[in-house]
Amino acid sequence: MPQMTANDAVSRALAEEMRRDPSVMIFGEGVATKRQDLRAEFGTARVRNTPLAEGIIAGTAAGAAAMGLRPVIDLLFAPFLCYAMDEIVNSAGKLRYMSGGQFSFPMVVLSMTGAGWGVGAQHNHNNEAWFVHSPGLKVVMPSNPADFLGLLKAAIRDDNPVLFFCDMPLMFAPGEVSDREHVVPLGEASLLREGGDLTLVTYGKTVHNAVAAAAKLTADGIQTDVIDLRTLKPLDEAAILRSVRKTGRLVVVHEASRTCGVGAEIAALAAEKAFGFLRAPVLRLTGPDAPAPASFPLEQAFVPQAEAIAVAAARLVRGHTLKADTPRFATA
Amino acid sequence: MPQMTANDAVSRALAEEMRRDPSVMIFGEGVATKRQDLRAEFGTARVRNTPLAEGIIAGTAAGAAAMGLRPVIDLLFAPFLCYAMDEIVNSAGKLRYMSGGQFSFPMVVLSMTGAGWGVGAQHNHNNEAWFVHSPGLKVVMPSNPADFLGLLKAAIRDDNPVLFFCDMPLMFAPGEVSDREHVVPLGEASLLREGGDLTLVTYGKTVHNAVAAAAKLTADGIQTDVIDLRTLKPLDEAAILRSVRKTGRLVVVHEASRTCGVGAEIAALAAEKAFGFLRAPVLRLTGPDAPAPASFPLEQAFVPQAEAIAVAAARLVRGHTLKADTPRFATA
Amino acid sequence: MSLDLIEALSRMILIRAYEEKLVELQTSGKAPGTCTSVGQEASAVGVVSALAADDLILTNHRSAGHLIARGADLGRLFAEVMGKRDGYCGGKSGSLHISARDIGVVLTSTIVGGELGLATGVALSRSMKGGDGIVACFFGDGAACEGRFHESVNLAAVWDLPILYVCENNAWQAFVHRRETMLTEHIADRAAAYGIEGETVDGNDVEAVFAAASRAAAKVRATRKPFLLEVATYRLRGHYEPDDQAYVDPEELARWRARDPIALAEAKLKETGRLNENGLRALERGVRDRIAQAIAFAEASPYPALTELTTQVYA
Amino acid sequence: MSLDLIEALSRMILIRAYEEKLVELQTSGKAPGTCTSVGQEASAVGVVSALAADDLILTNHRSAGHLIARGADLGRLFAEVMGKRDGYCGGKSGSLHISARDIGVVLTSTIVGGELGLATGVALSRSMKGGDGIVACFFGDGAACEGRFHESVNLAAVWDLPILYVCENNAWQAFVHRRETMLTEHIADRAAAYGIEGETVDGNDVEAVFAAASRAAAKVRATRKPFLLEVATYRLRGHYEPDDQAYVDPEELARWRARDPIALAEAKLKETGRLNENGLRALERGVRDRIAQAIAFAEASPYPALTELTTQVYA
Ligand SMILES: Cc1ncc(C[n+]2csc(CCOP(=O)(O)OP(=O)(O)O)c2C)c(N)n1
Ligand SMILES: Cc1ncc(C[n+]2csc(CCOP(=O)(O)OP(=O)(O)O)c2C)c(N)n1
Ligand SMILES: [Mg+2]
Ligand SMILES: [Mg+2]
Repeated sequence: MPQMTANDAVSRALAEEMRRDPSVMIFGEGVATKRQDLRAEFGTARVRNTPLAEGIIAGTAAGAAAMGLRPVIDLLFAPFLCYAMDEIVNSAGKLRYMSGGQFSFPMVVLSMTGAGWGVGAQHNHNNEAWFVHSPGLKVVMPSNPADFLGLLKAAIRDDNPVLFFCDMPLMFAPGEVSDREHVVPLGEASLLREGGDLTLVTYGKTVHNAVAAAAKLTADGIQTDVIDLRTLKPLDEAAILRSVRKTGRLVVVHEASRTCGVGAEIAALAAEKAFGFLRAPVLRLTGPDAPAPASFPLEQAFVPQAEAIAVAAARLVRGHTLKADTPRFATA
Repeated sequence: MPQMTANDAVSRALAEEMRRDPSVMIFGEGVATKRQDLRAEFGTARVRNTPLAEGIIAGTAAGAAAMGLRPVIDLLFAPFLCYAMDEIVNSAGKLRYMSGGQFSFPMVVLSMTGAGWGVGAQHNHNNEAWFVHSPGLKVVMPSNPADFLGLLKAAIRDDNPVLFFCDMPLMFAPGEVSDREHVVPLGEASLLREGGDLTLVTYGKTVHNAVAAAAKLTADGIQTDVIDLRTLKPLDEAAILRSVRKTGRLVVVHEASRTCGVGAEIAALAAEKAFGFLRAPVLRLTGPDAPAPASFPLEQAFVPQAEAIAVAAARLVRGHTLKADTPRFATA
Repeated sequence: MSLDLIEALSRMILIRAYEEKLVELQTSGKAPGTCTSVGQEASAVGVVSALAADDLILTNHRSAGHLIARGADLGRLFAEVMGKRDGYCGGKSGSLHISARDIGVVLTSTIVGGELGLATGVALSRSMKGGDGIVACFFGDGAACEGRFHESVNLAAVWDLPILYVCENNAWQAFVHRRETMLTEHIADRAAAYGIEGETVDGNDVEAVFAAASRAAAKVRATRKPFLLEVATYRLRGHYEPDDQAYVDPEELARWRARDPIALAEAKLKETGRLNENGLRALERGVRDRIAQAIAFAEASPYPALTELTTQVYA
Repeated sequence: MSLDLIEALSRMILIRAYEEKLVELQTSGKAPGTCTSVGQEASAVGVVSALAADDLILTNHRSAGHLIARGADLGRLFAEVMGKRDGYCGGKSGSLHISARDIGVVLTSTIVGGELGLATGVALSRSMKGGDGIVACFFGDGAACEGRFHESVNLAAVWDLPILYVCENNAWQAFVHRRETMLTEHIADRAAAYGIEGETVDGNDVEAVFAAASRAAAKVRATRKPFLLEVATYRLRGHYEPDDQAYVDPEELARWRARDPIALAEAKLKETGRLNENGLRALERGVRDRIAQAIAFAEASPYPALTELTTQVYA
C-alpha cells in the first residue's frame, strides 16, 4: 500500500470531505496560508485565515454548525484550547441539550500536543481527558496515518462536536494508507496484537511504545493484547472488557498526567465490569503530574517508554507488582 | 458549638485571613458590593469589584500572586471558569515549573456549582476533575460549614493556586463551627463514620447523601466507612487505601459526570494499590454524562441520592453486583 | 417599515406583565429566580420590530423582552421557566437560556459574552448560504467588558458578517455599576476601533429605538457589514429576583423611573389623542387575560419524564 | 535619560548576532525551532533603554531582544534554549517563555495574550506596595486581536495600573498578515476606546523609539495610568525557524529590509562621523567574542538530571 504521513492523511481527509459535502469548511490562524491546495480547490469562502483569537474561532464554528455548516477549525496546540473552553464546553457541548434538541453541532476541533518538539508546557499539554469528562463532546486521538485519515473523515461526518488530537511527533512519520475510500467509525478501538497474558491499552504516540514493549515481552514468553483506543469518547468498553476478561491483567499507558486521566477511567471500568476476571492489580503508566518540560531528555522521560512498559508488565505477569513507592512514569 | 452557614464560614475565613496577612486581598464581579463588611474593614484597595471579564480577573490574580500578593478571586459559577482556563492552567499552574521555580502562585479561586437552584448547565457544571487532572493546582470541595472555614483558611495560606468549589445548596445550610481558630490542612480526608463492611468515598453535597445511605444500611446490618475527601488534589490516598484494605468493598459517589471524574481516579487507585484486599467490584455512582438540567425533578435525578446509594451498596455487600446495563446515576 | 405605537405599547405592557408574573411565581416558590428586563421594554420592542421575518436573533439571560417582542408563546415561556415538558426547551433550559428556533431566536447563552461568540457563526452561515437575512445579537454593557466582545466585533468587521450588534446599556452589570467597569460612557464609541459604524440611541423612547434600529438594520442588510447599536436604558428592578437593590443610588433610580418607557409611550399616545383611559384599560385587560391563559397552560403542563435526563445530549 | 546611539547600536548588533546564532543552532539540530526578532531590534533596545532599573518587563515568545536589551546573560539564554541545566529556567522553558527575574523580566508567556493577562497583576502588586516602578508589557499585533488585550487594557484603565503597553506591530501574526485580521492600521488608535492615551512610533528608528518610550514611561510613572505605545516595525525573518517566507510579499519585505534598524543606526552614526568602519568592525568583533564565549558556556552546561522532571511543580 502507498505510504503517507499523518499530516498528508489529514490534508487528504479534509479535501475528500470538502469535495463530498459543500457544507464542510475549515478556518483558523494561518489555515489558508498553510493549505494553499485546499484554498485553490475550494475557494476563499471555505478555507479561511482568522484573526488570532481562539475563543471566537470556536464560537464561530459552533454558531455556524448549529445553522447547518460543518466547520473544521484548527486551534493549533492543545494548550490554546484553554481560550476556547466556553465555546467548546458551554456552547457546543451543552446547547443541544439545553435547547431541548433544537440544535446540533457538527464541528471538528483540530489541535496538536505531545512530547517530541521541545516546545514546552504551553504548546504541549495532553488535556484530552478534560473533554472526555465533559458532556456532549466526542474525542479522538489517532496513532497512525490510516487512522488519521479514517477518523477525521468520520469526525467531519459526525453530527456532534469532535475534539481531534494530533500527537506531534506522529505527524511526519509515514505509514501505509489505502488509496480507496477509508472511513474509521468513531468509538471502535483496534486490537493491534493478540496474546493471552496481558492487556495493554493505550492511544496516540504511546501505542508505538506499547507495541515495542509487547515485542520485548514475547521474547520473555509473555503474550500481550495491545489495544489502540483511537476514540477516547465514546470509549469502546466492549473491546477493553473482552480483552481484560480474557487476560485478567491490565496495564493502561498514556502520556497525559495520571490523576483523572483516561487511564483512570479504563482502570475503573475494569475494576467494576471485569472485576471477577482480574488476576493482578491494574497498573497505569502515565506522564507525571507535572507540566511538560522543554529540555529534550526531560521531555523524553515524561513519556512512558517501551522499556518501562515492558519492565512493569513483566513484573505484573510474574506476580510481583510494582512497589507502591515506585513512580509510575518513565523515569521509573 | 455555635451554628453558622457555609456562606458565613467563607466570610469569616476571608476576614480572619485578611486580618492576619495584609497581602491577602479579594476581587471579582460584585465582590465589593456583596461584601460591604470586608470593604469597610479592609478598604477599597483590598476588596474590589472588577469589570465583567473572568480571564483578566484570573490573570491579574496570577500576576499579583507571583509578585507577592495573596489574591482570592470569586469567579461566581464553575462554568465561568471556562473563560479563565488559560490563566489558571497555563499560567498559574505551569509557570512555576516553566520558570525553573522563579515564581509561586499563592491564589485561591472561588466558584459555585451543583444541583439545587435550577439554574441549568451554564451555571451548574461540576468540572472539578479538570483541575485535578492539571499540574500545579490544588482542588478543594468542602461539605460542611466548619470545613468551609478551615479549608479556605488553609487554601489562602497555601503557596499554590487552589480551586475552591462551593456546592450551591450547601451554602445556606447551617452547621456547627467552633469560635476558635480553625484551620483544616489541605490533603486530609475525614472519616465521618466507621464500619467494616463497605467504604463509601465522596465529597461535597453527596457526602450528606452517603451519610444518610450509611444510616439506612446500618438498619440492614451493613456497617460503612464514609470518607469525605474534602481535598480532591492532593488526594488523601492513605485514608482511602486504609479503609478499602479494611472493608474490601468500595463505592465512590459524586455528582460530577463519571468518565474521567474523581471517582475514576479513586477506583483506579483501589484497583492498583488495594487490589489484593478487594472483595467486590468497585462501583461508581455519579451524575450522568449529560449537562445539568434546570427542571427541578430532572435536576434532582442528576444527583446520586441516598436511596440509590443504599440500594447499590446493599447489593454489592450481598454479593449481587449491579447488572452491567443498570445506569449508575440516581434514576437507577 | 413603520411602528404602530399602540401595537408597540401593548407589546411593552405584555412584556412587563409577563415579567411581573414571573416575580410573583418566584416569590411564591413556583419558579426559580429570574432576571427581568423591567424598564428596558422599549429596547426589545423597538429593535425587534425593526427586524424582518427571516432575520435571526441571539439573546442572553435577560431575554424575555426579545422573545415576546418576536412573538414567543407565553405559555411555552412560563412552562420553560417552571421546568415543564411543554417549555420551549422541554424544561432543560429554565429561564436563563431560552431558544425558540421556530421564531428565529437561536443559540441563547447565559455565559455573558456567549451570544457574541456564537453570533459570528450564525452570520457566517447566512453569508455562505446567501439570501439577505441578517443577525441581531443582543448583549449588555457588561458583556462589552468580556474579551469575546472584542473578538466578535473584530471578526465580523474583517469577514463582513451581517450582524446588528445591539448593546443594551442599562448601567448595571449584576451588582456593579458600569461606571466601575469602563472609563468611557458609551459602548458605541468603540465601533471606530474596529473600523465599523456605531450609534447610541435613547433606549426608553420606543419610536427612537425603532428608527435607529431600522436605519442600522437597513445598513447591515445593504452592506453586509456589522453595525454597533447602543441602546441607552436602565435596569429598573434588581439583577435577578429577589434583589433589594440596596446598592443602587436612589436618585439615579428615581430619574430613570420617571422615564419608564411604557409611561412615556402612553403619555405620547394620550397627548396625540390616539389612546384614552378606556382604550388603555381595555388593552391592559387583554394582556391580563393572555397571561392568565398562559399560566394555566404552563401549570397544566407535566414535568418531563426522568428518562429525559439523558436524552438530547448527542445527536 | 538619553540614549547613546553607539551603545544602542552595539546592543542591536548583539541581539542580531545572538539570534543568527540561534538559527545556526537550529539548522544544525542543536536547538529546537525558535522565533527571532530580526528587524525589530530597535523596538527592544529603544523601549528597554527608556525603563528604570526597578521597572518590570513582561514579554512573549519573541523575547530575545527584550532580554538582551535588559542585560540578560547570553550564556544562560543559549543554555535555556538548548535545554541545559544552567539556563535561566533550568532548561524547563526552552526558548519560548524565558523569564529572568534577577533582571526584572518576569512571567513570560507564549500563550499569545498571556502576558497581557498577567501584566495587570504585576502592576497591581506594584501599586499596592507603593514605589514608583512601572510595568512594561510587550505584545504583538496578533495579541491585540485576542480578547485578553481588551480585558487587560480596560482593567488597567479602570484601576489606574502603571502599565506601559508596548505593541510591537510587525505586520505579521505567524503566517497571517495584519491586514487580514483588522480593518484599522494602528493598534494605538484603540486607546481612545478605553479612555487612555496612545501613540504610534517608527519602530525602526531606535532614537525615535527611545524618545517616545521615554515620554510614555514618564507619563505612566507620573500618572500611574496605562499608556498604549505602538511600535511600527516589521518581521524580517519567518515566524519561526525554519520558515521559507513563501507567503510574504517580496516588495513589502524589500521595502522594510531597506529600513533595517541596524543599518539605519550605522548610517546615522557614520554621517555624523561618530563611527567609522574600523570602529564598527571592532564593535562587531567584540560581539562575536561574546557570542563565542556564551556558546561555549551553554555547550559545557549539562542537561538537567532526570529527577528534575517532577521538581518545582508545587511550592
Ligand atoms: C461569563 C459570565 N460571568 C458572569 C456571569 C454572571 N452574570 C450574569 S448576568 C451578569 C451581568 C451582566 O451584565 P450585562 O452584560 O450588562 O447584562 P445585563 O444583566 O445588565 O442585562 C453577570 C455578572 C455570567 N452569567 N457569565
Ligand atoms: C493563544 C495562542 N494562539 C496561537 C499561538 C501560536 N502563535 C505563536 S506566535 C503567533 C503569532 C503572534 O503574532 P503577534 O502577536 O503579532 O506576535 P509576533 O509573533 O508577530 O511577534 C501565533 C499565532 C500561541 N502561541 N498562542
Ligand atoms: Mg447591563
Ligand atoms: Mg506580529
